[in-house]
Amino acid sequence: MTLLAFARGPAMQAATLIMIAGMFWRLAGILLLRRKTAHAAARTPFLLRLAGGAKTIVTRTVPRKNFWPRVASGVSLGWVLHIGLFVILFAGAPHILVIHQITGLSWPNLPKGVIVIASALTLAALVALLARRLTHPVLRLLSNTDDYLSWLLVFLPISTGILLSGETVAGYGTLLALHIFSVEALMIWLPFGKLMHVALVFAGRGMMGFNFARKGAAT
Amino acid sequence: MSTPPADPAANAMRSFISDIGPTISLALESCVHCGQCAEACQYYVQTGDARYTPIHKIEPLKQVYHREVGPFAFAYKFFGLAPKLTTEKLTEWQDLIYDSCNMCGRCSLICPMGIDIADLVEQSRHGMYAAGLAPQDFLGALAEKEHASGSPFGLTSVQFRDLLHDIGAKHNVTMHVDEPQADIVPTVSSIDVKTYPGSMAAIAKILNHIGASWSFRTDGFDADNVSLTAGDRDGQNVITQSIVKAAIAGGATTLVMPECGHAFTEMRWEAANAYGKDLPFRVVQITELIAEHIASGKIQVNKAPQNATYHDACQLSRRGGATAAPRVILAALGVALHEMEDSGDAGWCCGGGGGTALIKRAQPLRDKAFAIKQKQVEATGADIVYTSCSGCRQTLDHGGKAAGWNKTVGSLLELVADNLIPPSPPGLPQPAPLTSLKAPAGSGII
Amino acid sequence: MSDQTAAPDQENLGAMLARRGFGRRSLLKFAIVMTSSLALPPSLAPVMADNLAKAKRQSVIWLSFQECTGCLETLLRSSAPTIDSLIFDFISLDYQESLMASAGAAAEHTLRQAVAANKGEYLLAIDGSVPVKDGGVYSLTGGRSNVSMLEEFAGSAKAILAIGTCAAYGGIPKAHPNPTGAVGVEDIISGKPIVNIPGCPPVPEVLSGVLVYFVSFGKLPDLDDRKRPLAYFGTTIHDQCYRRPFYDQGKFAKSFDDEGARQGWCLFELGCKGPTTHNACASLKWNNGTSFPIESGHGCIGCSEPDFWDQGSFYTSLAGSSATGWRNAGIAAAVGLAGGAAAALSARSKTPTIPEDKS
Amino acid sequence: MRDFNFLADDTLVDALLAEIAGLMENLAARNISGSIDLLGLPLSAACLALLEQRLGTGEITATLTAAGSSEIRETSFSGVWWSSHADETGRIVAMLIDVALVPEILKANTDDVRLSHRRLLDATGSFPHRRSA
Repeated sequence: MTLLAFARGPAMQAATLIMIAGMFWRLAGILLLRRKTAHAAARTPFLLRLAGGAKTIVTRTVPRKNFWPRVASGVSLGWVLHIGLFVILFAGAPHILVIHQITGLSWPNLPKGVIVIASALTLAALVALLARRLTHPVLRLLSNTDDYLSWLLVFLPISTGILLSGETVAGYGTLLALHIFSVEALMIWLPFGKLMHVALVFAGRGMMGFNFARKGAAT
Repeated sequence: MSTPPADPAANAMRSFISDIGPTISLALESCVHCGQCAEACQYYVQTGDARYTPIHKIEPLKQVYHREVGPFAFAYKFFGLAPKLTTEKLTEWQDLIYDSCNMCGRCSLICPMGIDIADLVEQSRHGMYAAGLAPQDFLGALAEKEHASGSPFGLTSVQFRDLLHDIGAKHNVTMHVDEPQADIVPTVSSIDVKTYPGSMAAIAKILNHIGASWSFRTDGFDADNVSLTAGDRDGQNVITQSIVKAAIAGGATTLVMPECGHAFTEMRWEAANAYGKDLPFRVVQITELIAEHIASGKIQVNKAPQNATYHDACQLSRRGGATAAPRVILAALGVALHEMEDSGDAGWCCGGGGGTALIKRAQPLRDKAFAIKQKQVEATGADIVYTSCSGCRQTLDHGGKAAGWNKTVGSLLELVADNLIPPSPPGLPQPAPLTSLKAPAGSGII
Repeated sequence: MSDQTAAPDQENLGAMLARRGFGRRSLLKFAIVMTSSLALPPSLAPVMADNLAKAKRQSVIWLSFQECTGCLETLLRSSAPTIDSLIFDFISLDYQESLMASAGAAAEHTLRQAVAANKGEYLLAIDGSVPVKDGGVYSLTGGRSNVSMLEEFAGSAKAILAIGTCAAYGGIPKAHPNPTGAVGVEDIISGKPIVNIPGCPPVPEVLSGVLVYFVSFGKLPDLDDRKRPLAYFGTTIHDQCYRRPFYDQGKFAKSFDDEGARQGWCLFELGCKGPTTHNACASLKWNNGTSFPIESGHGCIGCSEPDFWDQGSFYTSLAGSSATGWRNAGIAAAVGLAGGAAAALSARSKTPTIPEDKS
Repeated sequence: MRDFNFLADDTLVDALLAEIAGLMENLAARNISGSIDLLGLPLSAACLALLEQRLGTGEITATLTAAGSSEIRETSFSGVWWSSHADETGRIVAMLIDVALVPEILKANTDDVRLSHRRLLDATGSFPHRRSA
C-alpha cells in the first residue's frame, strides 16, 4: 500500500465518515433542542418568511452600503479567498474528476494556469487575513485555537495544491498524497470547528431571515 | 433582587440554559470571529476598545452553552475547554452586557453569519439578573419596583386614574378611563408619565378624533417594561400579562403601544409567547395606528411645513419593522423631511435605549454614542428632530442641551395631535399646544 | 544468443569481436549509443570501448523462478537485433533453462560447473518472484525450491540482477491475495549488490545499459531508493510524456474514442498512472522506438511500480478517490444523528419546562 | 525527438553554439576534444535542423558502415563534426557534435591494424620475394 494509495483509500474513507457523522451530530445537537413556539402575530405569511430566509442567505454576502467603509478590507479579502476557493474546487480539472466520481456530474474545466493564478490569489488573501487576525485588536481578542487551526487546515491544501501543480518539489505521487492528507485533515476538523460555517452560514442566515421576516424587520 | 442569591453563577447558568433553543444554539455555534459586528457597534466605533465587540459581550452565555447544552458539551466538559462559569467573570462582564449595549441590533444587521447578537445580549441579561448582577443604580432598583408595583415609579392605579383626569381637564380632552368596553386600549410609557405627560393627552385627542371606542386601563397601563431591559424575565411577564389581562377585560381589539421602543418589542413580539397562545387582540405602535388612519382618511391633518429630520427608534424600525409609518405621517403633515445619513433600518442608536439611560455610571459611554447622532442631526441642517420614542426623545433632549442645540426635539405623536383638523363640535376653545407642556406640579409624581 | 558455454577461456572481448568481423569502430559506436542511453557524458564512450575491448566475457547465470518468460521474451527481441543486442556477445550466458539445449540432470551439471568456474565473479540474473509460503513449495526446479536455490547461488554471485517487476517487487504473483507468498529478491537477499529492473516486462535497453555499465566499469550503475538504475528510473513517465502540454492546458480525453482522445489529449482522466510511475518508456519507447502505451492511446498502468496490480482500477484517475459508498455514508449520518439527538436530549433534561418567551 | 520545445528554437541553438565555441577554444588552446550528445538533450526536430543549418557543411563527409551506417560530417567550422549513427534498421541511435581534430571513430585502431596486418600476411604468404634483411 503506497502512501498515495493509503491517502486515497482508507484515509479518505475514514475522513469522509468522520466528517459526515460530525456534521450530522452537530446539526442534530442544535436543531433538536426544545423549540419554543412563537405566538406573536406575524407580519408576513409563512411562504414570505421562507423567501425572507432565502433572501438573507444571499444578501448577507454583501454588507450594507452603510457598513461598507468600515468593513471593506476584511470583506473583500474574504471574497477573494472564497471566490478563489470556488474557482479552484469547481473549475480545477482534478477536482471536477473527484466530484464526477462521487456524483456522476461533470462539467468543462478551466486550464491549469487559471487555477494556479486563482490559488496564488487565494493564498495571498489567506495570508493577509491571518496578518489581520494577528494585528487587529478586535480579532486578537476574539480569536482562539480553532481560528488558527482552521486557517492552517485551509492553507495546507492550497499550498500543497500549488506545489502539486508545479510538480517540481517532489514526485507527483508524494505531492498528491500530501495534498489529499491535508484535505482529509480539513475534513476531520470541519464539523468541530469554525469550518462548519460551510453549513451553518446557510442555516444561520436562513433562520435570521425567516425570524426577521416574521417581524418585517430589516435583514 | 433585594437579597443577593446564594450562588449567583449557578442562577445565571440555569437561566442561560433555560433560554437556549435551536435559534440561540445555532447563533452560538455560528460565530467565525470575523469582527464585523464591532464595526457596526457605536461603543466600539467611538471608543476603539475591543472589549465592546458585540459577540464578545455574550461570552458567559456561550461558555455555559458549550459546557452544558451544545452538541459536544461532554467534550467541552471532559477536555476542560469551557470552564464552569464564575461569579467573578459575570461581574467582570456586567458593564459589557448592560452599560455598553443598547440592544439596538446594528450588530445583528451586519453579522455575515446571521447571528442576532442583540437578542443574545437580552438572554444574557436574564442570566445576569437571576445572578443579582443587574446594575442597581436605577435600572435594577426600578425593575424591582416595577415587578412589585406594576410601574417603575410605583404609580398606583388610582394615582394613574387621577393623573389622566387632571391631564384631560387641563387639555380639555375627554379622557376615557376603565370603561367596560373599548375597541382600542392605549398604554403609556413611564417616561411620558414622568416627563412628557402631554403625549397622553395627544393619544386621547387622536383617539377621540378617530371616533373609535377607546379607554385607558388603570389595571394594566405601564408598557415601558424596565424589567425587560434589566433582564428580569419574571418581572417582564408580570407586566405584560397584567396589560394583556387588562386589554382582554376591556374587550380590546387593538392594543396601542405608546412612543417607546422596547415597549413595542415587548408587547408586539414577546408578550404572546409568555401568554402561551395567540393574543386575542392586535398590538400596534401609535405611529402605525396614526399612519393606518391617515391612509384610511379617518385622520385629517393640517399642513405643518417645517425643516425637520426624523430619528428612528431602533426597536421600532430596525428591530420592529415599522420604519415606513413615521414617513407616511410626516408626508401627510407636509413636513420637509431631511433624512439623516444612516436613517431608517441602518440608523445609529441614540445611545439611550435598552435601559442604559437608567444606568448612572454609563453616562460617559452614552455621551460618546450620542456624539454620532448629534453629528448626523446637525449635518441635515434641520431645525427640529422628531422621534416616536420617549427614551430617544429624552436622550436627544439632554444631548441637544449639552451640545447647545438651537434645535428643538419633538414627538411625532404630539405633532399630529396639534395639527388635527378638528371634527369636534364647533365653539369649543382651541386647547393650548401640547408640545410646551410640563408635568403639573405637585401631582405626586416623582 | 550463442550457446557457447566454454569460450576459449582467456580471450578478451576485443579479440573475440575482431575475429567475428566487428572492428573497434563498431565497438566505439556501441559505446557511444550506450553512454547516451545511460545518460553518461559522451567523453566516457572511448573509455567504455577500451574497457570492453580489454574485458573478459562476463559470466551470467540466469535463474527463472515464478515467472511467465515475458521478461526473457522481450529481452531476446528476436524480432530485430538492435545495436545494443551486441551486449549478449559480451556476456557468457552460462545457464538459462529456456534457451539451453540440455535439461534435467545435464542442465544441473552445467549449472554446478558454471558456478564453480566463475565463483564470486558471475552475475546472477533472476526473473520471476520467489514464493516463500509453505517453505517455497509453490515453485520448484528439479524438486528444489526457488528460495533455497536463490540463497545458495546468491552467495557466490558478484551482483544480482532482479529482472522484471516480479523479481524486483513480487509483481503479479504478489497481487492480493498472494496465495504463494511471493516476494521480490530484495526481500530475501541482503548484503549483496542488487539492481532491480522493474517493468512488466522491463524495457530491453535498460538491461543492456545495466550490463554494459557493469562489464565496462565493474560495478552497478547509480541506483535510486528502490535499487532501480537512476539513468532509466530517475523520472516518471509523466515527466517525459509528449502529451504533457495537454495536461497543463487541462485538455483531457473523457473516453477512449472521444474527440479529445482522437486529438491525442492527455489520458489522466482515463486512469493513466504516468505521474506515479518511474520508467523510461516515454523516452526509450518500445519495439525499437515504435511507440509506448500512452502514444498508442492507452493510459500507463504503472507496471514498473510495486503492487501496481493492487492500486485500484487502471481506469480510475489518480485524482479520484475510492468513494465511501452511500451505504457507509448513511451509517455515518445515522451515528451522527444519534449522537446529536443524545446531546440535545441531555440538554433538554436540564431545561426546566417553564414557558419561554422565545425559540 | 520531441515536437515541441520549452524555449524558442533559436535560443536553444544559440546556447548550443556557445557551448561548441567553448569546446573549440579547449581544442585550439589545449588540444582537448569534447562532444555534445544531441539525443540526450530535449531538442525538437526543428531545433536540430536550425543547428545544422547554422553550422553548415565543411570539406569532409565520411560514411561508416559498422553495425549499421553512420555519417560523420565536418561542419563549416574546422574541428566541429556532426556525427549521426544509425543501426541496421536505419534508426538513428546516436547523434553528437564532436569537437576534435578528427573524431575518434574515424581513426583506425592499433589493435585492428595489428590484426589486419596479420591477415594481410596470411593472405599474401608473407611476401616471399621481399624477405627483409
